[in-house]
Amino acid sequence: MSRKSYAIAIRDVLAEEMRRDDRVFVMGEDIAEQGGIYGCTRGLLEEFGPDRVRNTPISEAAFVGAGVGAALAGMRPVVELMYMDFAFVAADQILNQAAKIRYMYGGKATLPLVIRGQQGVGRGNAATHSQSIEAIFMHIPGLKVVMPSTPADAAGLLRTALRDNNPIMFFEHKILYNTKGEVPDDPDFMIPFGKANIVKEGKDATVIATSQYVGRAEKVAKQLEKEGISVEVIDPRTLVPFDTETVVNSVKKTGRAVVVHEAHKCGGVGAEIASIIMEEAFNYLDAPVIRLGAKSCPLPFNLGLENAVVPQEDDIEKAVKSVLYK
Amino acid sequence: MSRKSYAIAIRDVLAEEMRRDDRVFVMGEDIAEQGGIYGCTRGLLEEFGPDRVRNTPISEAAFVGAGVGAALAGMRPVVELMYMDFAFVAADQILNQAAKIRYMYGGKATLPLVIRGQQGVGRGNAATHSQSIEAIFMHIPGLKVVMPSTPADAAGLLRTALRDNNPIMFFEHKILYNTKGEVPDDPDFMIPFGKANIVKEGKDATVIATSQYVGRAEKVAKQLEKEGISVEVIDPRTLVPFDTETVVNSVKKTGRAVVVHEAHKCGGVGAEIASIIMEEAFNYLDAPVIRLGAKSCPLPFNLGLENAVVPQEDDIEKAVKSVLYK
Amino acid sequence: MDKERLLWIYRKMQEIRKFEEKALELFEADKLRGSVHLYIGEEAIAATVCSLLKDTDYITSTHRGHGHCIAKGAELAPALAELMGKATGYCQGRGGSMHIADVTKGNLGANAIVGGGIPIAVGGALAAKLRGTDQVAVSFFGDGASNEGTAHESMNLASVWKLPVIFICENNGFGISTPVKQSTSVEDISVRSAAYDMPGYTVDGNDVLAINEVVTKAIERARKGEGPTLIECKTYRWLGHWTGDPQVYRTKEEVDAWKEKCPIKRLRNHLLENKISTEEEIQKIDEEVIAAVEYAEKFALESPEPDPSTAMDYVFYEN
Amino acid sequence: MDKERLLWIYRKMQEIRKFEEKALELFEADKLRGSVHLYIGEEAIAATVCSLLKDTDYITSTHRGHGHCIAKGAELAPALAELMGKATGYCQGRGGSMHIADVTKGNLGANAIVGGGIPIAVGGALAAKLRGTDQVAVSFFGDGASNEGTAHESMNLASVWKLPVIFICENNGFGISTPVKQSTSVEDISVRSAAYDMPGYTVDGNDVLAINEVVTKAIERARKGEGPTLIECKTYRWLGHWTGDPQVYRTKEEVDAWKEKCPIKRLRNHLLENKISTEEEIQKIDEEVIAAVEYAEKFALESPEPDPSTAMDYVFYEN
Ligand SMILES: Cc1ncc(C[n+]2csc(CCOP(=O)(O)OP(=O)(O)O)c2C)c(N)n1
Ligand SMILES: Cc1ncc(C[n+]2csc(CCOP(=O)(O)OP(=O)(O)O)c2C)c(N)n1
Ligand SMILES: [Mg+2]
Ligand SMILES: [Mg+2]
Repeated sequence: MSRKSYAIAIRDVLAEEMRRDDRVFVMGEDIAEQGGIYGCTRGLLEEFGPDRVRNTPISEAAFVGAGVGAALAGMRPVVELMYMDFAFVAADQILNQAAKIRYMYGGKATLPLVIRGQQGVGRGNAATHSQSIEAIFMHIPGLKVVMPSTPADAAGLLRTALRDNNPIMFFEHKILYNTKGEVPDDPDFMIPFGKANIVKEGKDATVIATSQYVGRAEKVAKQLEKEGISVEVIDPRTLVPFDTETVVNSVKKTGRAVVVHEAHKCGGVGAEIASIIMEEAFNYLDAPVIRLGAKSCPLPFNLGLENAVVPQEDDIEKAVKSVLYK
Repeated sequence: MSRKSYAIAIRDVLAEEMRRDDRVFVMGEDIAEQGGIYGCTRGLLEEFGPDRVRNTPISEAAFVGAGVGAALAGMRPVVELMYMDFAFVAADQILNQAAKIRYMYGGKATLPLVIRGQQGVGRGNAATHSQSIEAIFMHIPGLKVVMPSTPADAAGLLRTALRDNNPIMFFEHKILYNTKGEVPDDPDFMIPFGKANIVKEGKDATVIATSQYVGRAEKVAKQLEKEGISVEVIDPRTLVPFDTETVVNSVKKTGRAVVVHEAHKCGGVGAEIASIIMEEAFNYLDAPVIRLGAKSCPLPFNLGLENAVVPQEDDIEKAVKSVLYK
Repeated sequence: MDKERLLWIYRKMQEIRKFEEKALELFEADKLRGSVHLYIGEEAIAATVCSLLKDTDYITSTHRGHGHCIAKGAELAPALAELMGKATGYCQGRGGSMHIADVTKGNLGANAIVGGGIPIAVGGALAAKLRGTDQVAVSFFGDGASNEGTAHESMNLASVWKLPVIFICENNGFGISTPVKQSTSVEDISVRSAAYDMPGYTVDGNDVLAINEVVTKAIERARKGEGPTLIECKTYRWLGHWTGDPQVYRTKEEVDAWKEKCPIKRLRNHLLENKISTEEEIQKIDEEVIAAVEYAEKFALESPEPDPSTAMDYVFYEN
Repeated sequence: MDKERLLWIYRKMQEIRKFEEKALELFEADKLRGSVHLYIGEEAIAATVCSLLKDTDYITSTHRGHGHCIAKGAELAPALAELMGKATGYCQGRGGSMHIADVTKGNLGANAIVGGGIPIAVGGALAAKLRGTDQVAVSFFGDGASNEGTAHESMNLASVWKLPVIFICENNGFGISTPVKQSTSVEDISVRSAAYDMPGYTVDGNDVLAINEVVTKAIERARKGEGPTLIECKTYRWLGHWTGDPQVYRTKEEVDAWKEKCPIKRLRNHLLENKISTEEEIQKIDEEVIAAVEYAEKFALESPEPDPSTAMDYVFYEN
């Protein structure tokens, strides 16, 4: 085990996998000398040289597409999007090409491509640089969708992603980069996709949280413990594939559920999870599943407004009490 | 009233509004001489000339963006996307620009822009030309999202869209273009946004359906009537704004609901609607809401495969019986 | 060019022509559905370019992709079966005409998104460069596609990274109904090469020898690691953009004039006039091609539909 | 150029400079958050271009947008208030530095998406053309942005539609840490104008007179309905891409050399050497600018935060 930040955990796995497999290479804006604007590729240029650590022009469609082509041609590209919001500039290459090619070609193509980058609020970047857009990539079939919430998960899930033979959207969160945690040193440490993490066990209510909300839900759960409310906190870790079993079993046990994420509530992943719970555990539910997510407005620049738009810990607490009719 | 097709209904409203307001103009690929590949702009060039009926180069980001700019500058552009799937090539201009500008500018800009086009299966166009992608535009705030299911709705909703001062995604369906129906001749005939249509009243179960599934759900409802099952069929008509009240009141009455759409079930609009029903009518529900939508795979070319992927009338019937525990 | 390669080109052009005539016939007989974009009239480009490629070289293609696919080595039977959505098709009925691919032969796929394949070719070339092989990648795209952002981004990227890509713009005068003049700011699209510091050529796209000359240069340059080239081939599609196209945008005279410039007839005449080949030899090829297309038709018609219960197969690679 | 306009340009350049120095100071004092991209060193471009525009002409701007915004007529107080996210800011605290706009003055907005504003300018020009006015639209964008697909698509579209757009590429040598040579296939981005059949010029972006000359020509051409022009202004940003940028990609010497080429100093010298203006007159402008910035600071600091309960306001126009 080594204690390191979420950003460094990512950097280290990239380096280890690049050492292990020379088909792995990284490209993106300002990832070489600069090491990425959040430092996730720092030092890679020095170790692996400019062929495998490539600064790209600001042309997301071209370099995501080049990732698709290089993957089809036998390489294992890792493409960094500086902000996941820029996925919209390359949306066709992700949603119409990467996601569909294997299927459209009748299974005769393999496309091991990792598209990674950060998203979310927390740095005053406003509407075009603060979104959480994972729901879109969950909706369009053909992509695996990963959302690590801790340094260890970032490491274990990224390694799994890098050894997977499918196109993967790997959603980091900008405010998690500096959070620290213990990360296994095992160079084969992997966390399987489709296996949710029961972050904290509990029996009264289930909170399903993603990304930065996992830690915040855990914090709320610990507070509620003091009030005698036992909350189970689950982090799905991957949205595609989704671990229906762990979530549904928990709700069958607790009878109550809250889903919380930073993305917009309307049409967000919470809607899918709440619907799955209703489908699979309707007779166990003692209260409707509550969904927490950003309100239906673009993310504002001002901090007070931003906080008014995305869920707060207070909201999680109230939601848990509400499903408990307290 | 005049009997006309869904495509002609659209064409006529475009022409009428262009006559009424010279700020309205249309642009898109092959919409001039060709009149659009589905004929929705046929004859407009002859009447309004090449300034207001503009063939664009194949550059969706540029001409959607030009629509954004022209709208900001006081015009009322209508942009045709030949297939809504191509929205991904212009996704940034729609999702980061059109949707957010008014909000980001503190309400000091007005952006009357209609982006319209067809989507869906039915013509063997396979994965990149058969999608139903409305959920994405419902998730990102700032766009109104419209899905007409009949010629009259197409006319009434399009006129409302053309007189609205907001950016609007107007989703037509390729297999509806040739369907015919009565359309009011009133040159001010408008259908308000956010007002669901109760297509058929019923008391045993509610089916919420969109686009081409409205007609199919109605057909199933009529069949079930013969078996003594009374189904209420609701077409939300607009997803943003969404008429929660009509849907929830219906489910409070029937206690059972099925949502059916052509888009992928996972993360689709059905998840949002099912979640809203759970939130607002949990105590009235006698069964979990069932969602029907395309399976989680890209849309296949082969017709038999395609039919295996998107919901069939049979599936609707089974789902209704299932929520009735029959 | 040696005789063998000339005859290979001739054969491929005929294969494309006869294959597509068959596809059209099947479409009109309602045995084939979907969007089918025919390449008839433009065969010289795919055939000549691919005659210069190895199986290990890559191409990316377009919605009008049958020609590229066949020229890059696809067999006619599974290709036609794919157009019919059969289980025996290249994509097991999942892709259809607009998404046909044969990655084993270096065809990274047709692409129904205009401009969608261009960056993918750049990726193929990048893979070659990273592995240090002398593979090249050819991106075929239309005059209409040249105005998509991906065309620009890809040419710039290939240039700054000195990647072995050959950009082949098939300028057939129209994007659906829209004439080049209405859509494109320059008359010769190849002049855009200067914007990417790469060589650019405009050639007669119906002239096998002319295409051969510039593509040879471009491939040499690419294999030597000197970077990409843009080649515009001026040509014409004889048929509508799709079957049933009313073709309001052009006259019958214009179409007929181009039919006079048939690239197959032209190559045939060249072979005969220069005594490179004989009537008999060419006739034999024609007959073989017709037999192959007949076999393909029989194969495709007799092939089973994919089993609907397998619809969800092939979304993901099972690790 | 007449004295009045020269002094106007000088004043705007100083306003931009002093405004940004203040913004930086507030950022470092933790009174301002978010991504703030400073234009210091590049002021000649925005000021000179906008000196040639009317309020009814349009511009679209970039993430580095304060200069364009001020030059196009924004008042400093609500501009600074917006950078601080205050209720009195141009966007009521919703946009911030990267999305600041003042549509009433024809500024269609900063744009945090690189290349995102270029098609929007084309749309402004299209509106002008449809209305038959002589309005023009200016699209400012960086060297990095020139490689985005939107740049290409927009220039092609503006050219085929002969729209009154002036494309102003501010080439400051870098996109964040990436030098132009690494990202861009040509040394002079203006050569790309040939790909769109429009005039192209490269000028010294720190030279007000040089910029004035080519932009005047471009605006005349646009107003006469002859179509767009591409102008590349070579310049340099003095500060990091953002505050706290380690600037690993360049040397202090390089930065210092460019500071010698300060566009404000240069114009000031020109005004004095040619006796167009006097020390006193210029001093007076400087003092007025400083006073205005001080007022803006006070205004912004004292302004209230937006009421969180209004967070959902302004998503939609209420019809
Ligand atoms: C992004 C995108 N926009 C539009 C279309 C619809 N479309 C299909 S083919 C075509 C014309 C393409 O013209 P060109 O590139 O010249 O190729 P050609 O058909 O002439 O071979 C269009 C507009 C598409 N498939 N993808
Ligand atoms: C589509 C997109 N890609 C990447 C970014 C991140 N980004 C912001 S500014 C910038 C550099 C822009 O370079 P340039 O266009 O030269 O403008 P400059 O900053 O030099 O003024 C980058 C990459 C972005 N905001 N949008
Ligand atoms: Mg063409
Ligand atoms: Mg720059």
